[in-house]
Amino acid sequence: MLNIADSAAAAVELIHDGACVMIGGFGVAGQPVELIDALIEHGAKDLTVVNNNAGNGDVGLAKLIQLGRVQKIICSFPRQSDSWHFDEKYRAGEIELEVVPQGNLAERIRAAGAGIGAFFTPTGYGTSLAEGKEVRELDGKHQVLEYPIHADFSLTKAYRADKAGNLVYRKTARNFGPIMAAAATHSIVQVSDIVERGQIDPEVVVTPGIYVDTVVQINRPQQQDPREEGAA
Amino acid sequence: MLNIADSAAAAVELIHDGACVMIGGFGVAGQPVELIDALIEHGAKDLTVVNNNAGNGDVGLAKLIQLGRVQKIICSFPRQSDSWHFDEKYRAGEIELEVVPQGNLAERIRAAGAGIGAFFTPTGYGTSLAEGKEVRELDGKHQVLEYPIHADFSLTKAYRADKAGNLVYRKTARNFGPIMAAAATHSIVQVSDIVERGQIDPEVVVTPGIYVDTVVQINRPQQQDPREEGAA
Amino acid sequence: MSVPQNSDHPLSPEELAEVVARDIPAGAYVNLGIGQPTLVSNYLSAEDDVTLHTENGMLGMGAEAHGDEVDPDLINAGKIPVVETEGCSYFHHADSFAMMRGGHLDCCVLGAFQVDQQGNLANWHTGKPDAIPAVGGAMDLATGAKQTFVMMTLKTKKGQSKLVKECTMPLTGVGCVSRIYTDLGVFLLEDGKVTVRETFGVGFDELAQQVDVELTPAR
Amino acid sequence: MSVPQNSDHPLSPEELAEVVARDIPAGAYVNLGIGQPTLVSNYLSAEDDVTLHTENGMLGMGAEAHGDEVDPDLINAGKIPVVETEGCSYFHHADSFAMMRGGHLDCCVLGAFQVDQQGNLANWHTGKPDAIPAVGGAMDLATGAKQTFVMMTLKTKKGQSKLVKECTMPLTGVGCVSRIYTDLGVFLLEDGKVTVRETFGVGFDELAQQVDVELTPAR
Repeated sequence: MLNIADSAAAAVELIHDGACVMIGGFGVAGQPVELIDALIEHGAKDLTVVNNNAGNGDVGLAKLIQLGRVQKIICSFPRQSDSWHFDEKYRAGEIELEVVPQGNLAERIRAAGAGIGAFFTPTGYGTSLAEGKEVRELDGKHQVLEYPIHADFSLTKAYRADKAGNLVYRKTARNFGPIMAAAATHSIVQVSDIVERGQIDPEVVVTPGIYVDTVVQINRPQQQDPREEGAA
Repeated sequence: MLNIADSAAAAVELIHDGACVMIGGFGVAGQPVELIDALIEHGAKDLTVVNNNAGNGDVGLAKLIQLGRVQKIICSFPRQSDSWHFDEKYRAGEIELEVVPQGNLAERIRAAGAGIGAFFTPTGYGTSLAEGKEVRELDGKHQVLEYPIHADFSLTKAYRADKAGNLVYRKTARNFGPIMAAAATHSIVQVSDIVERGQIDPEVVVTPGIYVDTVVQINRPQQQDPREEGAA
Repeated sequence: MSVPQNSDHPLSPEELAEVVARDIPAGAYVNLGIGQPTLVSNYLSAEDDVTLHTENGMLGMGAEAHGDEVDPDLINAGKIPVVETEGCSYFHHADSFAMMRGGHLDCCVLGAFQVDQQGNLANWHTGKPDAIPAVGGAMDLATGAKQTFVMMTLKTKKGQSKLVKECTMPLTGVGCVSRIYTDLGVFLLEDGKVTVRETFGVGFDELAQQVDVELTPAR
Repeated sequence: MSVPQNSDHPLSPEELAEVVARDIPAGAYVNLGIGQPTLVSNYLSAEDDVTLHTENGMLGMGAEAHGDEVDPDLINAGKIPVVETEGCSYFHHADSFAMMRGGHLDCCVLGAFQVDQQGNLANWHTGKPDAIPAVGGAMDLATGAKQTFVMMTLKTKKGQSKLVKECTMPLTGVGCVSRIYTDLGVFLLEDGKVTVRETFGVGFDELAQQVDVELTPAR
């Protein structure tokens, strides 16, 4: 049953030390800024974080890394002009890194939510990221066996939820939200708006409520200007 | 570029003998009745058909089977109270049958559209439908390796298309439409309505136009009363 | 023997549906198989906040549609017209079965030909050599949900127990059934052990004599 | 030697983008990589009916957004704000990369550090031992589209050819590149053979001397 939390702090309170936490967003779009801030306040440590990047500047995921709370990061693009906190921890051997091609990252997250035990994908074949992995020729292409990425929690951002937990997103802020909510045992979503059941057209629901455990309404979410973030 | 056909006959004209044709629909919902009728008229033979069922009564897919034009059928539920034409051909050894659990059927179709070479699924493990298939224990479950189902053509039904080929569906008539359109080299879609670009909200597009090759407008599609069709 | 006998007669399908419905936790997401399990929905109240899944692409499925409510585009897995509930949603077949396979449904209630003490289920094929195999979503349902409940008469029309040591009919799923609701009693399966939770119209000892499986009374 | 020299000077990135744009068939679905390839969009006209894909979940991506058009929820893969076009659509990351991996894009234009005559591409990692590896969508883009075009200067700043016999930098994709657009000429790759289609600001013979790969003139 949907838990509607009173605050971002209450929404993240179950996150435990050692948890695997997926964090949505691609650049600033879809970044659950207030939930990440709440996780920073919360104090959980030894986290494994799944995100497309490895933090920017001195806030959000970068701050969590700076504080030494992230033990491992699984992402596609950790190296950005302003990912200095990750850089520092990585070079000091204080954070483990698993780099995954972005499409394989997305498909592995999707597989976790969809109950697929493993799949063959052509992406990455013959590259250093597929070293040691099982390879088969299928449909005339060499393909690499990849495994699902499950998580204990996901922190994502959607535009609107109804009280059944159904979600809709805005534009390219949709990105990892739907697949991360499905891949996590406990999904936590910040939304700008919570409406009654029946207020979202069933034809346009992107994430059905079955995938949503906790929502919290953040009326005016912080959002950086996209230009202030490094490219990737 | 989107081909807007003048008639169902024109929409199916490229279907060649020996083609693999996916046909959408679950029961009457989403059944592309006019496209199937056009395929019957068209005359293509030695077809492999992918559908959830094996035809009902004396029309549509059942008629195509009766006419001896279907060499093989891949489906989840061929045995229905009114699937007598399939029964007859099957017992006479005149049609090949591959029975696939419905979820594996859907996921194999999805895999074809998504460029996945094979995947492990727990469904079917330990049953006669998985005999001879590769098995692995993954995530604490025995899982069976399944391969994508590609098609040359798909015949599906949507509610509305715009001139970029974007589609929206109605209720449970969505069913196999989106994944079949993506899995087929040439997807053919009948819709009730074709609108200008920009007339479908980009947030609610279910099948992006990239998956659609041909659309044809059928203003008042035939639709049986669902009660007249056998259960499955 | 402390197994409660909770009825003086074997339960009718409707009475049994009510027992199943009581066991479904509030807020659960549930798939009810075709046939007897469909009756369970009649005994779920709005306060239970149970959401029904139908594998042809919908969460929040409502009751059977009648008269003007019938919409040929809105049917359930049994191809019966249904109505929407507030908060429902639609999705395509791959997403629908991903939802099931991914373990997101709390519970699935299915009919059965046979269930054995290992929790193996046979409900898709009688095994007759001339029968045309047709599986539909049965195998996906059997293995996908967090819990799979079976709802059936304990015996065939010929009086043979459908709860068996080892299924002789073709399997639908391996070790997937955790609970069996029958007209004569409710059985809990765990690690090859069959525990009787309650009986209907029959005492534990009498029931134990009718089933060729070792039964343990619930404490 | 019948290779046309189609310019009296090496092409600027803008001029080269125009050459690439001319080769994109009308109605095509295209992904333009970050950097130089992005320029190609400036030379696609409405009549070309080319639809741009951005892997962060959009088809029908429009031009860079300015001023009031900027919406933080609408950015491209380079994290630059963009606008919608009529007929665009949004989808999630798994669907977006499925679109790419499934071979639905007609063409993808990418930058490169090195390409070799087998069509192997190196564009994600310089191979420096202390560099932090970061791949993003590069590997998915390299192998997913029906055709992968590379757009680059033929030489590094130090004057070394980036078209090589065998890539020495870490690979992004194997045998994936079919065409290379450079400031000095356009190269077609097939079965390990490199054909020069046209040159810019240099003759075929002179070009052949600058590249340590056997070049064949186009007939």
